[in-house]
Amino acid sequence: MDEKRVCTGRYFMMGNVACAEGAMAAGCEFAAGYPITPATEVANHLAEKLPQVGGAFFQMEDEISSIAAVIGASWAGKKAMTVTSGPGISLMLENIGFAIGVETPCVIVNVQRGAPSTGMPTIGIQGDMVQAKHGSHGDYEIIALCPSSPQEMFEHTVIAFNYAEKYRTPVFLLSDAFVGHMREEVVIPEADKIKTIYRKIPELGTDPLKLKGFLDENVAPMPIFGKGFKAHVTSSCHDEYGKRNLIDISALDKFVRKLSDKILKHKEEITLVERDYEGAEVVLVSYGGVSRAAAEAVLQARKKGIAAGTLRLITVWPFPGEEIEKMARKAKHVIVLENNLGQIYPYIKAEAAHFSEVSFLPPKLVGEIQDPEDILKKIEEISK
Amino acid sequence: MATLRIYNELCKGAEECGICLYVCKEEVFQPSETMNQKGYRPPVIVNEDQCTQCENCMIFCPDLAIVVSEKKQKKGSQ
Amino acid sequence: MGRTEILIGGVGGQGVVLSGILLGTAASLYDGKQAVQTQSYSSELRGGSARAEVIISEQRVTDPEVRKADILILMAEDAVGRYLPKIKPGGLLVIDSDLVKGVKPGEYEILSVPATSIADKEMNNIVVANLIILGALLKKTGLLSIASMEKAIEVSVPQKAKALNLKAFQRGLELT
Amino acid sequence: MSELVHPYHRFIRPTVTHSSFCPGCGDGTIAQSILRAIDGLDMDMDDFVFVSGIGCAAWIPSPLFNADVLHTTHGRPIAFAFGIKMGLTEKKVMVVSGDGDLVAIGGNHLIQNARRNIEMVVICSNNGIYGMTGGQAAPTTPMGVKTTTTPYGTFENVFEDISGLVIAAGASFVARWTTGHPRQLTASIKKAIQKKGFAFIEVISQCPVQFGRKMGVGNAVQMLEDYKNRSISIQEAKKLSKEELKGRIVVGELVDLDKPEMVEEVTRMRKKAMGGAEAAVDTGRS
Repeated sequence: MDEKRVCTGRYFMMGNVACAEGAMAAGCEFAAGYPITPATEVANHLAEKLPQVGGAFFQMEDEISSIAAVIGASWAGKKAMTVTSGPGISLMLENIGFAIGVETPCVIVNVQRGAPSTGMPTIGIQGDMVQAKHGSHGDYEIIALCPSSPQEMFEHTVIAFNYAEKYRTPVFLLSDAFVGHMREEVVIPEADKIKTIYRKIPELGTDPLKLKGFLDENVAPMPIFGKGFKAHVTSSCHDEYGKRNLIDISALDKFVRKLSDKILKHKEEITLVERDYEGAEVVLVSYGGVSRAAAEAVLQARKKGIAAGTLRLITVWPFPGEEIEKMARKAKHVIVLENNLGQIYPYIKAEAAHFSEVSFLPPKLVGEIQDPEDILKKIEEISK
Repeated sequence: MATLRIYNELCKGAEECGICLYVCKEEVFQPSETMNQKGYRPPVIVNEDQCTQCENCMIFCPDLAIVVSEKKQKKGSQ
Repeated sequence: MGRTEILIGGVGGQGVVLSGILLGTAASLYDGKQAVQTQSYSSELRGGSARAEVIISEQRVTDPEVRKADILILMAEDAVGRYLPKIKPGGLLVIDSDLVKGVKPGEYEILSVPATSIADKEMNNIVVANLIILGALLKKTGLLSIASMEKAIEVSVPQKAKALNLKAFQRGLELT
Repeated sequence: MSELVHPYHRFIRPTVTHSSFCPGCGDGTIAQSILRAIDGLDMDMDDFVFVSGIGCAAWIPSPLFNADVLHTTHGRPIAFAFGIKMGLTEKKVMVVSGDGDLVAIGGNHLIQNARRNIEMVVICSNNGIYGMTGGQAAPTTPMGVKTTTTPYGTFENVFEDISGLVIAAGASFVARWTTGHPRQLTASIKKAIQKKGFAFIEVISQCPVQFGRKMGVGNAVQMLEDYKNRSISIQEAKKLSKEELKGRIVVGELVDLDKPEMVEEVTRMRKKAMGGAEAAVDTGRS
């Protein structure tokens, strides 16, 4: 990896800047976006740093063209990303579906803000969690990571690129204004300590007629443009050769299933969680910035002799149902914490409710992560 | 060597399309009753010797269904 | 061991967020401590409300929100109503006494700093009032070492503004 | 006796057995004009990446052309092409789509990329109707015409001069032809491919099924005859008044100029960035 890309050192760095540094370290070559609070610092920093290593950030005419350009650049063989917030994601959704349909590696950073609609731009909420999974039309699986600190904004961005390249899929980094604008110590390791993955491409010279570039659960090598693969890339229903088929239902079935199965088959290696619930009767399940309040509450509860623990979802999508079940089998009570009115709660409840009591503790004010004191009260109440 | 070739299976019919008949000044083509597999009736070449190899039929054909042999020599003194 | 929660409230353009960054940078990079700084501001770049939060701790900061401020810095009258309820009983309230007039005595100690007028008269630039306040705060509390803060100013402030900011900070140290 | 072989069949994707256009559709003529231009420049399909949107004309390169082809979402092909060109600067990127795709839903991408003057060729098949979805009114449908979505006649002003819009936006090459001018069209496509800049070609093209028949203009042949009668070269048109030009189709190369091109400008910017940039903003680096 190019040393120039990795800004090795110890910093007091903003989450959004750390995200941009993560993209640099991961090998990002192309970024496109449209200005939006609270995501702009990522774009600003990429605009400065990418050209220094031969890349560039492009300010497009809107978010629709931003994601389109990113997908185009990815098919041109570049590691590519876009960054925006909720309103921008809403505009991007059709083309995100396109990226899934033609299996395009790319990273989409969503620094979530007060929503719905134009909402409150500088306040971070976890309001777009389900949008990431279900926003574009049709059945599909997506990968989404939820950083809780500037350090993780760096690390998760690297992981997001690696997942995108490995599984040939768009990967979401679901941050929010709170974590994106948070400053904290960020340690960027030396270049050779950062693992980067690049997509597989077919062997040069492969007969285009024999090239199976799509719909493989084990991830088909990507017939990127400019290499003589004569790739026909259409998000309309197609077969493993890329050939369009708009007639046979069985072709559609294969199209839908293979795209999803490509992610689901690798769910175990994709899933990242933090488990700290050994022997716990009450387990707090959370993700992103909220998980830090959960960790504090559990610390306090344990001091009071309560067997409490945490399960933190680092990848919220694909939904780690097995992890929830494993946890719920051991716990008596599960408390779900999110900085929203309960978006992932139904998914968690569906997996956990067979084995334990499940409840949701909403934030006092949406936009402010739960006060550890309030969480502690809830834990005490439940464990009485 | 032939001057003209019609790919009958590519053709979408002298009646439905008919552009070749329209652009040929020498009336080289004529509608025909013979159907191709798609149900279209490609034209037939009736006056091949009248062909000036102007290539209009080939160039206009939306279905790449006509080919005209390359001009070897200009016909007459034109 | 101790966890110090600092909340800074003011209006956009007063360097509220920069103050938070300076405290966090000094603590985290130069004072051997851990720090988290967060912020929020309204959409207008100048004159809207601005808030910065800093938590300084000997250990890793888990909960990153200021719940009850050990130190509340108010730089504008507008911020009083919004943030005064957030101060911890027995906490330290630092005010820019030129701009904040409506604070009544309460369950807190008040450190009153005429920062804006000093900045205006002595530095000819009211923009560095925040540095004067930080100087006064550090002198009063010993929260962070002066050397750490000076280094933080060195790395965080644009080259051409460094001297002025350092001067303002040092002027603050002479107060109280 | 050896049989004649069509010189452009070698450019067609081997898995494609026939074009997907209706009989007499002008899109096929445009397709051949593109292939003839590529052949005429002695270029290879591997020198190109084709991008199309949604609509009948989008099927010109996809799947017809045996090349790298990205068949994108409705209205967005130019935006996708932007990313491809920035990633593969040495390749020729050509967008082929219809008026509904490029001008109606995707109008802003057309305007903004013409302004950027990014090197790419955009070929717009303008048939004045939404053909694929069954003959709905387009911004290019003449006023008063009955379509499936305007059963009482269209009540919107028609978009008369797409090329004029692209010129105003800043493209460095703009031409307009009809499908009755395949030779001229090919010559302009050749120029467009070689142009350092945004090259836009509007082709007035017949949709005999959804436009001609329903509007009483007639079949493909009658539409071509109509184009022939109404076409006037830009040189001739300059001599006429606006009134006199009413209903005429002004054809020819409307603009061909040299101005800064975006890919080159980006390369210049990178050089500047690599030559010693100032310290990064707000990293708080120690």
